[in-house]
Amino acid sequence: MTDEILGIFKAISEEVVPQAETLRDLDAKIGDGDLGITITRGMEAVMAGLDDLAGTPVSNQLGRSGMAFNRAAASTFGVLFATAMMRGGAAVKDREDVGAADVVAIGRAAVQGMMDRGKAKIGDKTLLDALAPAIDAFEEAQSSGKSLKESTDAAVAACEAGTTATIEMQSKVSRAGWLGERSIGHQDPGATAVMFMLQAAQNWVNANA
Amino acid sequence: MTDEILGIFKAISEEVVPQAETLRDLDAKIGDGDLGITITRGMEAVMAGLDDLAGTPVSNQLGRSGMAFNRAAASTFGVLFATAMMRGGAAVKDREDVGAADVVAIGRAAVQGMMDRGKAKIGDKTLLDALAPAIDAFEEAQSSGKSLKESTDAAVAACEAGTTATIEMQSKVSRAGWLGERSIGHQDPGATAVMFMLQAAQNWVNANA
Amino acid sequence: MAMRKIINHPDHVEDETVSGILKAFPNYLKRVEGSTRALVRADAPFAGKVGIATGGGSGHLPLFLGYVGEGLATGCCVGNVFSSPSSDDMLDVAKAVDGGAGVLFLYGNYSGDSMNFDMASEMADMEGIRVLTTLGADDVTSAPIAERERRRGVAGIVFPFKIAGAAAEEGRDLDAVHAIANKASFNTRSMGVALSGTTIPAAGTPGFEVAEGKMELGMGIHGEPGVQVGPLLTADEIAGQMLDRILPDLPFSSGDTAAVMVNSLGATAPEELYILFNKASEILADRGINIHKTIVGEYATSMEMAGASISVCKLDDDDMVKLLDAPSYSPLLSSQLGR
Amino acid sequence: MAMRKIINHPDHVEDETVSGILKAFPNYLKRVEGSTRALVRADAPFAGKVGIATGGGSGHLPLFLGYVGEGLATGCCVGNVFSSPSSDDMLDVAKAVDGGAGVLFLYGNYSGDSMNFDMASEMADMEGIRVLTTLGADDVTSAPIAERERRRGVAGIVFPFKIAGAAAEEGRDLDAVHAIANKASFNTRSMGVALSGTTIPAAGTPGFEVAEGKMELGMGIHGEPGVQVGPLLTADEIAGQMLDRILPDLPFSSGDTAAVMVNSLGATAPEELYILFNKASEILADRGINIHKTIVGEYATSMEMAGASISVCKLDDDDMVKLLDAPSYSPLLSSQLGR
Ligand SMILES: Nc1ncnc2c1ncn2[C@@H]1O[C@H](COP(=O)(O)OP(=O)(O)O)[C@@H](O)[C@H]1O
Ligand SMILES: Nc1ncnc2c1ncn2[C@@H]1O[C@H](COP(=O)(O)OP(=O)(O)O)[C@@H](O)[C@H]1O
Ligand SMILES: [Mg+2]
Ligand SMILES: [Mg+2]
Ligand SMILES: [Mg+2]
Ligand SMILES: [Mg+2]
Repeated sequence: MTDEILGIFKAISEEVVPQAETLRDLDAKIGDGDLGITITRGMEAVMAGLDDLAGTPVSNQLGRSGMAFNRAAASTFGVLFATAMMRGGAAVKDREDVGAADVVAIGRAAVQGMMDRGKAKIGDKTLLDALAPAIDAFEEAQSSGKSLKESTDAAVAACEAGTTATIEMQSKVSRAGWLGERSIGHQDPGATAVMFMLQAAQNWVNANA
Repeated sequence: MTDEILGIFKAISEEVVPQAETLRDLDAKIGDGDLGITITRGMEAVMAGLDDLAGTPVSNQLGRSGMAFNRAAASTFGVLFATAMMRGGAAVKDREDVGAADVVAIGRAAVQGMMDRGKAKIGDKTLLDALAPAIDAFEEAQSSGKSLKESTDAAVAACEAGTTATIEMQSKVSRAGWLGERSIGHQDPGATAVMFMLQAAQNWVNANA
Repeated sequence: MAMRKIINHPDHVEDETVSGILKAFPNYLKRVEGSTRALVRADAPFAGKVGIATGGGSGHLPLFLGYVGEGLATGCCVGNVFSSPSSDDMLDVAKAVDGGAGVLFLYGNYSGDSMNFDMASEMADMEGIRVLTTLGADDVTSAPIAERERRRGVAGIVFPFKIAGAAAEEGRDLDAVHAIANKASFNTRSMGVALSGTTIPAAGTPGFEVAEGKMELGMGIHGEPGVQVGPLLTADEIAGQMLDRILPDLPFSSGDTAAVMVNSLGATAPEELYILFNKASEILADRGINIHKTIVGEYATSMEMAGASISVCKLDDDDMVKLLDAPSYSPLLSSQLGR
Repeated sequence: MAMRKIINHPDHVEDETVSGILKAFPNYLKRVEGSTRALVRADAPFAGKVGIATGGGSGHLPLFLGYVGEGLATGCCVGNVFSSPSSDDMLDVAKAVDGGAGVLFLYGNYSGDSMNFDMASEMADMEGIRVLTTLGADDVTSAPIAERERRRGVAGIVFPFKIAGAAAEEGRDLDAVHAIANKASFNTRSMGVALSGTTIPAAGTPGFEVAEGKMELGMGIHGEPGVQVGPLLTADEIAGQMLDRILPDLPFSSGDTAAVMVNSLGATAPEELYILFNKASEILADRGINIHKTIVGEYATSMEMAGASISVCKLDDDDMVKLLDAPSYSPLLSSQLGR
């Protein structure tokens, strides 16, 4: 996967932007309702930059796409997305060829980067609760010899379970944190956005891998 | 009529204040809708001062009542009412006894005072169009030997006709003047207030004279 | 109480507002003894200087009380919401600001106010205080130019306040202060647009309304009807329509120097005012009018009314420029006016 | 378009606002070259002095851009309405305001802003600019005192702006400016009440609403839910409830000296603010708290939201008093701050 990451971004954008309304509604319940527009503007900016990134190293493709997202739609989600992409990219820095085996390293670096940036822990009702279990599941599937497709399916299933699990959590951080107990009962919008993105990646894997 | 003027003020207040809503509505159409509250606050202030005025000259009773009205409810109507009372009072200054024969002098002075103060002319769609014809009719009735009661009835009839006539006039002054042609079709609130006052005076005359 | 207002009782709004202002800035204002609604600068009167007395209805802050200050008016009387103060209070203020050089009455052209001020002026005269009067009458939509004396005063009165205030501070005599105040008033033209009504506390319900998505061009600051009700236009269109009426009215011509104000009627946010100014300044530049000073903010409001006005004041000469630029201070005004 | 807003296009609000401000006050602000949303004082940087960079979402004027000025912040980056600016713009501002003595980031505690500012701070560090950060986190209702670091910043940030701005102007070093900014921030407690919602232009419909006749105590300036929705109370009751939460929180005790601010969230008129202050000052006097400075007006808004907030800042010592009283100037602020 060298320019494949560009195809994945395109797939994510095409699938997630039409779901912006859902994200808006979720964010309006326990946040400020801007996650729909954030995803739309951010992914459009990523798309607009893809052509220029063709043929460049994956680390650059990831980092530059992340920065483009946040520049167009600075926000909690935006800066976390940018951080994840930069740190994920850094994990495969100077590497010419990046493959399925690197997904775990990229994902772990991305999660750690977002934890460093946002200072949230697993269980605080954030997008981490969607992404971290997905990486774990992918790693486990890979180490038990599953295919990319099977590993991706396992990751998305874990992500979906993690996202659903945020419903019962009480937010400990950021905007939703101010709601205290009233945040319980609502699915976390950021986690949902991550889930939509991974589902889009899964569809891309099914179609292309 | 020495302390009789106090009785007349009381009668006016008792009869006009309950009609405040009508005045409010008329003023809301071509003015700013405060004439109801102006009449209420103004007449209440007049009432509150009456006891202190008992036994003092009519000129003082009129002037002080006018000032009390405007102090409590400063406004176009308030300052015109105050001016009318002060100038009307001045017309019988230093006079111990004031009677029906003085009504015309008081009324003429009041009208002239309001014209000096407000610089409006007859026909400009103001309270002058209610009061001036009333004074004229009273004078004519008196000079043809009619009784106080008959003269009062004639004055009120002229006042009512004058007030109705304001409906078709275009306002030339003050707030309603800014409406231009759109002021046509509405009865002037200030003229209506004067009409209510004279009708109350008429009832007092019928009951007391 | 179905109003979106933070008050205690509709009848106490005016007195509690004045009381709050006096507590907030005790060194700046004082009550005239024996009056609750007549207020003057804490250090007034100023011997040998012209006193400037203003006043009008409450509900327009910073008008009128906020224009009392250094290089501005010397005293003010405060009416009920949207109502004239009484001639008694005006007389009290006139007496308290007279430093022996006479008093200028400077206020907006509304019949209730002007008849009361006229009466106060006659009473002051009887007490040996010379009073001259300048009216703010800047709203171009309220009457044709031929009947300018009928026009109502709106936000543009800021310019006579600044200019006459500076002239009085400088020590000019009453006739000179009156002349320059009249010039500043005459040279100022304004027009407003309302996007919503406003509720007089004592009434409890809006005195007038503007439907959502509509606007009323030329509406007065108490809801006096405007010249045109229609769909809400864009900021650029509104700026264009306003200046199309304002500029020919004086007229303002290419080569003129002017001061421009974009004023919020209350609820309209600063962001929107700057968007209006962004276009207004472009139009003025296109017409060759040189903007010497820009004023953007809340200078004359109608409580929580949504809407804005644009005022333009022609600066005829260096004297007007100097007076407009003179330092002034009131804690109720923006730093924009101060220097 | 069913908004009561004077704009051209929802997507142009921020850029046209900035453009209007730059046109209105060309000698006061400039754009950082190559950026539309990074603005600094026209005469920045100041050699040897600490630069203060701020920023945040649009829709809060005079926050944040209006706090750039003499004796205040040195630069600001401007986000979209209610959204964080990007770390790129923050870095641009940091570079443009650095006079060699380092930069203080001073802004409100919202996760989007703080994560972006943190990222900018790391980038600045890589460019050799030392950056320290102070957060406004004054809203007592947003988290318990034990978790103060989670509290959001609202209008009380005025005090760190004034105090840190004066310290930087005096030439204190970065650690000293940071320390006094932190102290001013820590010593400030605020609480707000909302009487209506507000409409983000790009959204077109209100993000949240408060029914007429109701109020929400403790609501945030973007509509973050408050602690209590109920019928609209009187001004005196509202002042009481706010101070009942604010005063024990620090706590403010008898004998303390404090500065007090009553701030409008946008639509709420000055009259109402002074009515609130009228009661608040009484309560503070009753509790033995000495008010050194009073600030009443629009200092941190949410576009046309109706509502108000009260902030109290404890002034520990003569140094804080001196810094708060130091002269400052921004054309977007009231004269009250200036002296
Ligand atoms: N500290 C944090 N660490 C990780 N994720 C976070 C953190 N704070 C918030 N989030 C995620 O960000 C999402 C909200 O993103 P966004 O709408 O951009 O926030 P905002 O509008 O408040 O800036 C939340 O649903 C949550 O998943
Ligand atoms: N210049 C004038 N001369 C005589 N009467 C006037 C004049 N202007 C207005 N009026 C009368 O005053 C009435 C309005 O009174 P009021 O409600 O007190 O006015 P405002 O609220 O505008 O001060 C009008 O209906 C009219 O009869
Ligand atoms: Mg959000
Ligand atoms: Mg009226
Ligand atoms: Mg009136
Ligand atoms: Mg947001």
